[in-house]
Amino acid sequence: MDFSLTEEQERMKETVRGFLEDEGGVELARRKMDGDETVVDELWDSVAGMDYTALTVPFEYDGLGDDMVYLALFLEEVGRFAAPGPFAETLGFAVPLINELGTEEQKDAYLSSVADGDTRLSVALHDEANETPPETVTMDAEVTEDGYVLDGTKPLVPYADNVDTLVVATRTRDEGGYGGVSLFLVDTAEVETTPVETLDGTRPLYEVEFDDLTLDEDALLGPLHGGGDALRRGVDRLNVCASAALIGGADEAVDRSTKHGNEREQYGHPVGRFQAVKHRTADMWMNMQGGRSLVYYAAWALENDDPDAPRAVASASAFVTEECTTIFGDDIFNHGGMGFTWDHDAHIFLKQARTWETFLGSPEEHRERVAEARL
Amino acid sequence: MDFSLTEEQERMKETVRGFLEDEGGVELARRKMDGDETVVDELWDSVAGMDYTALTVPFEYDGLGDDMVYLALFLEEVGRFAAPGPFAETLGFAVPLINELGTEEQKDAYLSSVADGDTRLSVALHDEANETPPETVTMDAEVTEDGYVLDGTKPLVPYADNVDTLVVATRTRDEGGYGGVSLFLVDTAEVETTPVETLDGTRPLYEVEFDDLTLDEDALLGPLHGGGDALRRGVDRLNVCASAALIGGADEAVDRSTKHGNEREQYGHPVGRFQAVKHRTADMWMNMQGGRSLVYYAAWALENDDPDAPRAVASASAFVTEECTTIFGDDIFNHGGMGFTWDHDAHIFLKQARTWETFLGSPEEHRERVAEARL
Amino acid sequence: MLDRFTERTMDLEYTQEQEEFRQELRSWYEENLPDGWLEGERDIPEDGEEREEFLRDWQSKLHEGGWAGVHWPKEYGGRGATLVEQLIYNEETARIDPPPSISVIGTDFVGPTLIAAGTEEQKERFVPNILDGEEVWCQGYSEPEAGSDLASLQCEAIDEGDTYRINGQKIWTSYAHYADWCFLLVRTDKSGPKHHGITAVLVDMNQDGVSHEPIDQIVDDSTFNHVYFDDAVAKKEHVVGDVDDGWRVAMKLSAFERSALTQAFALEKSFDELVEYCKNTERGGKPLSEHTTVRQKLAELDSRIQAGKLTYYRNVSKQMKTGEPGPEGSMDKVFTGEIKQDLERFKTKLLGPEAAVWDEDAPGGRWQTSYLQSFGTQIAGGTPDIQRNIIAERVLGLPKDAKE
Amino acid sequence: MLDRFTERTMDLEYTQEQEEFRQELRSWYEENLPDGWLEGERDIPEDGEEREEFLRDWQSKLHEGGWAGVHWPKEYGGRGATLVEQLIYNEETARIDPPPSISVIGTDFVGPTLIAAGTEEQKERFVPNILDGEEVWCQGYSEPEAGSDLASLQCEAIDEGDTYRINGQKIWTSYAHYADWCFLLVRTDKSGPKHHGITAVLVDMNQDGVSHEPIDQIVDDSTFNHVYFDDAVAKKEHVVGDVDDGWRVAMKLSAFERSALTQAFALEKSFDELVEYCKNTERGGKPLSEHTTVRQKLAELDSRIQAGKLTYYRNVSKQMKTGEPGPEGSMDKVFTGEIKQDLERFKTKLLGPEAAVWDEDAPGGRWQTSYLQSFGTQIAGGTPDIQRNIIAERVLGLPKDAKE
Repeated sequence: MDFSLTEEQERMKETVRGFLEDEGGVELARRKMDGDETVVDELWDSVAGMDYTALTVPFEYDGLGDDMVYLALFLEEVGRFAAPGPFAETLGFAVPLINELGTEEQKDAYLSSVADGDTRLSVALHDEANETPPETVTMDAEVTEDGYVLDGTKPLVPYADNVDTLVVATRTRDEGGYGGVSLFLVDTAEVETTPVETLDGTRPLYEVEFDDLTLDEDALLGPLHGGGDALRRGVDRLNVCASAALIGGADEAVDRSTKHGNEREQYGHPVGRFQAVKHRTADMWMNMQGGRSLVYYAAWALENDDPDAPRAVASASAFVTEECTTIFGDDIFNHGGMGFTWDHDAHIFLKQARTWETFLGSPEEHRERVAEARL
Repeated sequence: MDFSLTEEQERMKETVRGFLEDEGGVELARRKMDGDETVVDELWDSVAGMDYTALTVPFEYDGLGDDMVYLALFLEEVGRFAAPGPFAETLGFAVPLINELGTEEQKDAYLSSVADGDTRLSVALHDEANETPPETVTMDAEVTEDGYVLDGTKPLVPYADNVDTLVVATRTRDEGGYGGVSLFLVDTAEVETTPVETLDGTRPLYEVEFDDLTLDEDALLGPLHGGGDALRRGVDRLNVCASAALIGGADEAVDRSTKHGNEREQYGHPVGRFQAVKHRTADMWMNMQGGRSLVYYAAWALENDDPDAPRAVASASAFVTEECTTIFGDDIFNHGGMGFTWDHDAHIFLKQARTWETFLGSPEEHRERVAEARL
Repeated sequence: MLDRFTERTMDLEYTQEQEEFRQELRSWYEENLPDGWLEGERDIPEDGEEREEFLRDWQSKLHEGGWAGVHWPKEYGGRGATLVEQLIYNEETARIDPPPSISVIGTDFVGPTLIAAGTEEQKERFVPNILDGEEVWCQGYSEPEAGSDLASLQCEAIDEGDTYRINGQKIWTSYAHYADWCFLLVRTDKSGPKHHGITAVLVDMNQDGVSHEPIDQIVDDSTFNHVYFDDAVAKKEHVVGDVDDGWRVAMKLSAFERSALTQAFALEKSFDELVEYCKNTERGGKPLSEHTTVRQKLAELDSRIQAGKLTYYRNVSKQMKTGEPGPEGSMDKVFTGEIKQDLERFKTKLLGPEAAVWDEDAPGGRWQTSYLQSFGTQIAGGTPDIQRNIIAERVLGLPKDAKE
Repeated sequence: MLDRFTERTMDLEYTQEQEEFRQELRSWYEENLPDGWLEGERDIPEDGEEREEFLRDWQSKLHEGGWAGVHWPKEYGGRGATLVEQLIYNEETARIDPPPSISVIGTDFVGPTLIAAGTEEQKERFVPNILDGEEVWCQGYSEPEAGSDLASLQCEAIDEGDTYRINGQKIWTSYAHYADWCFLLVRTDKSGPKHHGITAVLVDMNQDGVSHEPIDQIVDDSTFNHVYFDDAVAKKEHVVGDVDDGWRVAMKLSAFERSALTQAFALEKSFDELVEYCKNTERGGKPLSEHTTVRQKLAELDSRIQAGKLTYYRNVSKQMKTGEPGPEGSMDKVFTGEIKQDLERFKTKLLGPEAAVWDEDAPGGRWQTSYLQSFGTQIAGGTPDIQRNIIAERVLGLPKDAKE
């Protein structure tokens, strides 16, 4: 039993942190928020230069073969700065999915290229913006003699303009839950994308239109009608990636509140002397640590195909998205009026947490999954 | 629109408060907790001497004809000291019920006598200790030629040994909810009572056994099978009475925490200087005030047969029982180790709040009623 | 013992007169609101100048209708409304949610302060121009190094005979970009204790020595400003109260601020909107209003909102009788502020994945904005921490925070 | 870059050796617990002397089985268990919930302190009698006027050559009614700063000058005591550490206290019991486990309990590697303490009206007691307020509270 990080893992976190600080830190996120369309490409290339795009790619495709825990640790550091880019979508969602379901041709086509930093992917999951997975998946894919025809609109596709390929979830059989789902690999060049205004300006969303798009046999990822199980695991991985990133941001929020508590004076004292501020910051820290433990465990359970994994993911998602929304809000309160300004960083993270809190299922829905497992 | 207390109401509260302090204040509750069986009688007689037993009895039965708001104000003061006695059961539940449903003979028999302090009543509601009203009412009353036969056990009857008569809820027709309920007036001399060990030692509960008890026609209170609506209102009144008493206790808890915060020194400061204590006490006060407003409004709505009354009662009950449980717990925390001792008063109130929190329906059940009304 | 019956007991019905007041206001709004407003087309121009013109026009309409200074004495052009009428005014206004009043600092804070503490000349010169929006006001209190802690303020006024020369910086100044005048706190004496030596003075915003810069907020909007005073000039005759005694004047003004309003009516409106949404939105095959988790949370919010509103009623009723607000008034800002945040957060959560979208035209765009705004509402005018200190110290009598 | 693969990565499986340790302990408990204990008949005598005898017998059984000092070095009669073995020991023990150890103060606090800071003579004299329950210990820290604030303590020791004469009063002393010895903090010097002049000394409880009185708690039980010293005598050779330096020794002992245990395993046990109850109890026509409100709350509690437990794992794992506990350890008491209270409150709520009943034999009697006890657990050894201060100051580096 060893639930601590290895020295190498600690060192990797420090390296990534230092690297991202050198790249601009949270300014990277601000550039994206301000509409700078180049920052995602630039950052991705730099990350590829450090080999981190190869993290989850298996050895045989020139990758580093790292596990979900390692990825979570990496994403903590990405999340510390809200650094923009489809890291979770590519490395956490698409790569393990293609590795699990893909044909040799598909693996050859995508995995090495991701490792080299040449290919990025994202996921087109939602059809119903008002429902959560798996009920979000309603788009038909018609099976024809020549292959498949996709027709419809995916309203909430992250980074569609910044990636080469989308994993598209469709429903080819009318079964409930994750049953009857088929997955496709679709080049973004073949679809029409329209940006959506988002609360979290660091993670762009697009409406993606599939206009009677005909796909070859080889666009199908995994079995026809049978991609659901893998999709569920993929969504679980994406959830853990999102939570890991939020925990990184929360760690930084604790630091920010602590620094402010020591430096800002009011009524002749550093404000961190007032127990309201002290105790709020202590609570932020405790919930961040508790959430971090849940994330590490969920990542470990996913990696080890532990039967407890779905519960562990749901538990981490509910706790982390909810507590982090509170943590970032408390960071605002700790900073008083300054915390409410655009120039202060707290809101960047708050908006991110608020978005993730319901993007792949609400805390209530996650808790229902936990109850299902326990009862 | 005037939602403040009249000068006379303020004066009554002060009088009752001073009177109960003279009688021993919270020592009255402690005597009861310590097994002193005389305190309920003594206190009731003193209260009768002040005419307060006549509060809700109509003028024509030698009463003062006061309304639910006035009773709530009186019970706030009773609750301030957790003073023992079936005040809520007699004045808040039984008197209005008999006044509403009773025959002239029943009114003559009970109301003046209550006003004079000679008769006390309570309510035998629960058959299922694990369910909440109206599902608690399951005991049959058999209709025979000679009257009615009651057979069964009521496990949670408050003050059964301290009162003369019980209002007994039975189900004479198999209808849902409050349908098919018949109420009876039963002298406690005719039943067997066994005390139950209770969390709240100030409010005794008894198991009451009805052993093929045959009752005359004139024991029936209200229409056969049709006592449910009135019972619902009665339970609502009892809920408001309980909440009013808890608010009185909460008001006192705020005072107690404030006094301690000013007097107790730790680390060279009165502990009330530490914001954790200050802010917790401020929260206690705010929630007490908010709960008080809900109680006054619910009492007003009941008195005026306002269609909003059921929602108002459920809302007050959920908020007050839950928040007061927290308030009394916070009073313990504010007092540190001393707060956890038997000699400190906080636990008396905590146990009372914890008992009421689920005695007539849990906060969740009350909230469902609120939702029903709003949606 | 029967004297109690000579007084009316608690009564939550309104008199016929009060109901008529409510009806009059409602009718006026219906007739005078911009076209389409009541149907939800709340188009206020975004562009700065157009926006200012729109808001000034609305203010002047309010004034013409007699609704600009409901709580002002009649002799100053107000309606002299009773507290209950003010309550009705606030309730109806929250329900209608009309365009904001550009003159709110003047009507709610500066005007009443001048009427109470200004010289006759000041009253004559300034008060008549407030209600009709002729002159818009802002108030210059907070400074970068003096947020909640006003006693630390540094913005300096140098005595130059009949005038002061003013240098310094203010922050969080609402309406500074529209304002003609500023109710400014300056330091006139540095030698004494920090509360001493502060002076309240009225400063012309339309002079070279005054500039301002918007502060971008997390809602991507700026209603606050930095204001810079660079050798700005104020007349000594525009000092309010005594020189060096501005602290007391400011505290008085802040008392107006605190007792002025409740958010409870706005909460009710927001809650009603939520109820409608839940009835009309399906998730997982049934309306949200049939989800137990939603029902429980709605009920909890309803109780808290009502607790806030009814406590406000108690406070206003007490003030009607005694002339002084009761202690209950102190809790309104923090109590309703926290409900507001909780309610708005819950609303955005109900949007599901679509909560990611932040477009004013999107279903949840306005809700997301309200959620973010709820932080600002809580912080502006005293954070929840400060409010709890005020309650603990002033209402309950707990000791003050330790000082060095 | 590939050196990472030379280290094992995070691993939540136990080694075969560790599993054997767990199995050994389990079997020992099964064989040695009082008859019927595992089936739920947890009859510990209520009467004082019988109870003491029962507990001393159990302690001696524990000792014979080799389970009295799992974490003690082998040379002192302990098992020299690794941290992971201690974790397993704690987990299994929480699951079994055996009779309490009467020697817990000795085994968990005093023994390790003497081993670390005692003289050779003290070690020889006292350490061997701890594990077998031969001598029971208590610790005399808090005083009526010095609760959390130990520096204010007044219990006085007067120098009389080879001995001290001790006068004063201690409060919240667990096990004083059984104890043979007390690890006592006394004031030996009043002249210096308050942290100076405190001395730690071992005092014989079986002497005329020492008396005790139980403190009734809100659970209607008394595990704490007042202890009075009235010209009690202690030998100077029984001073632990240096004279006047007891503050440092006490802080060391309090570090043992904090890193010693987690409540997380007990929470898991309590949670499992709740799950069983919910599956087997109907309300409103269906099991509680099918009520959405119950399911949501169970899931929330489960996440929090797991967060607490996993954080404890992280802390222990770090300590295994570095020899020092990580900062995560500081949160255990307050984090799990608050879950405990919330969990137990929820459990009593689920009892419905029957929650009114408080009989050990009634369905909810034990739950009500646990709920009340949860206040004591949080307060004893440092209130949540104190714990948050410790985290804020020592872990995060926020400034200390303002001092006069």
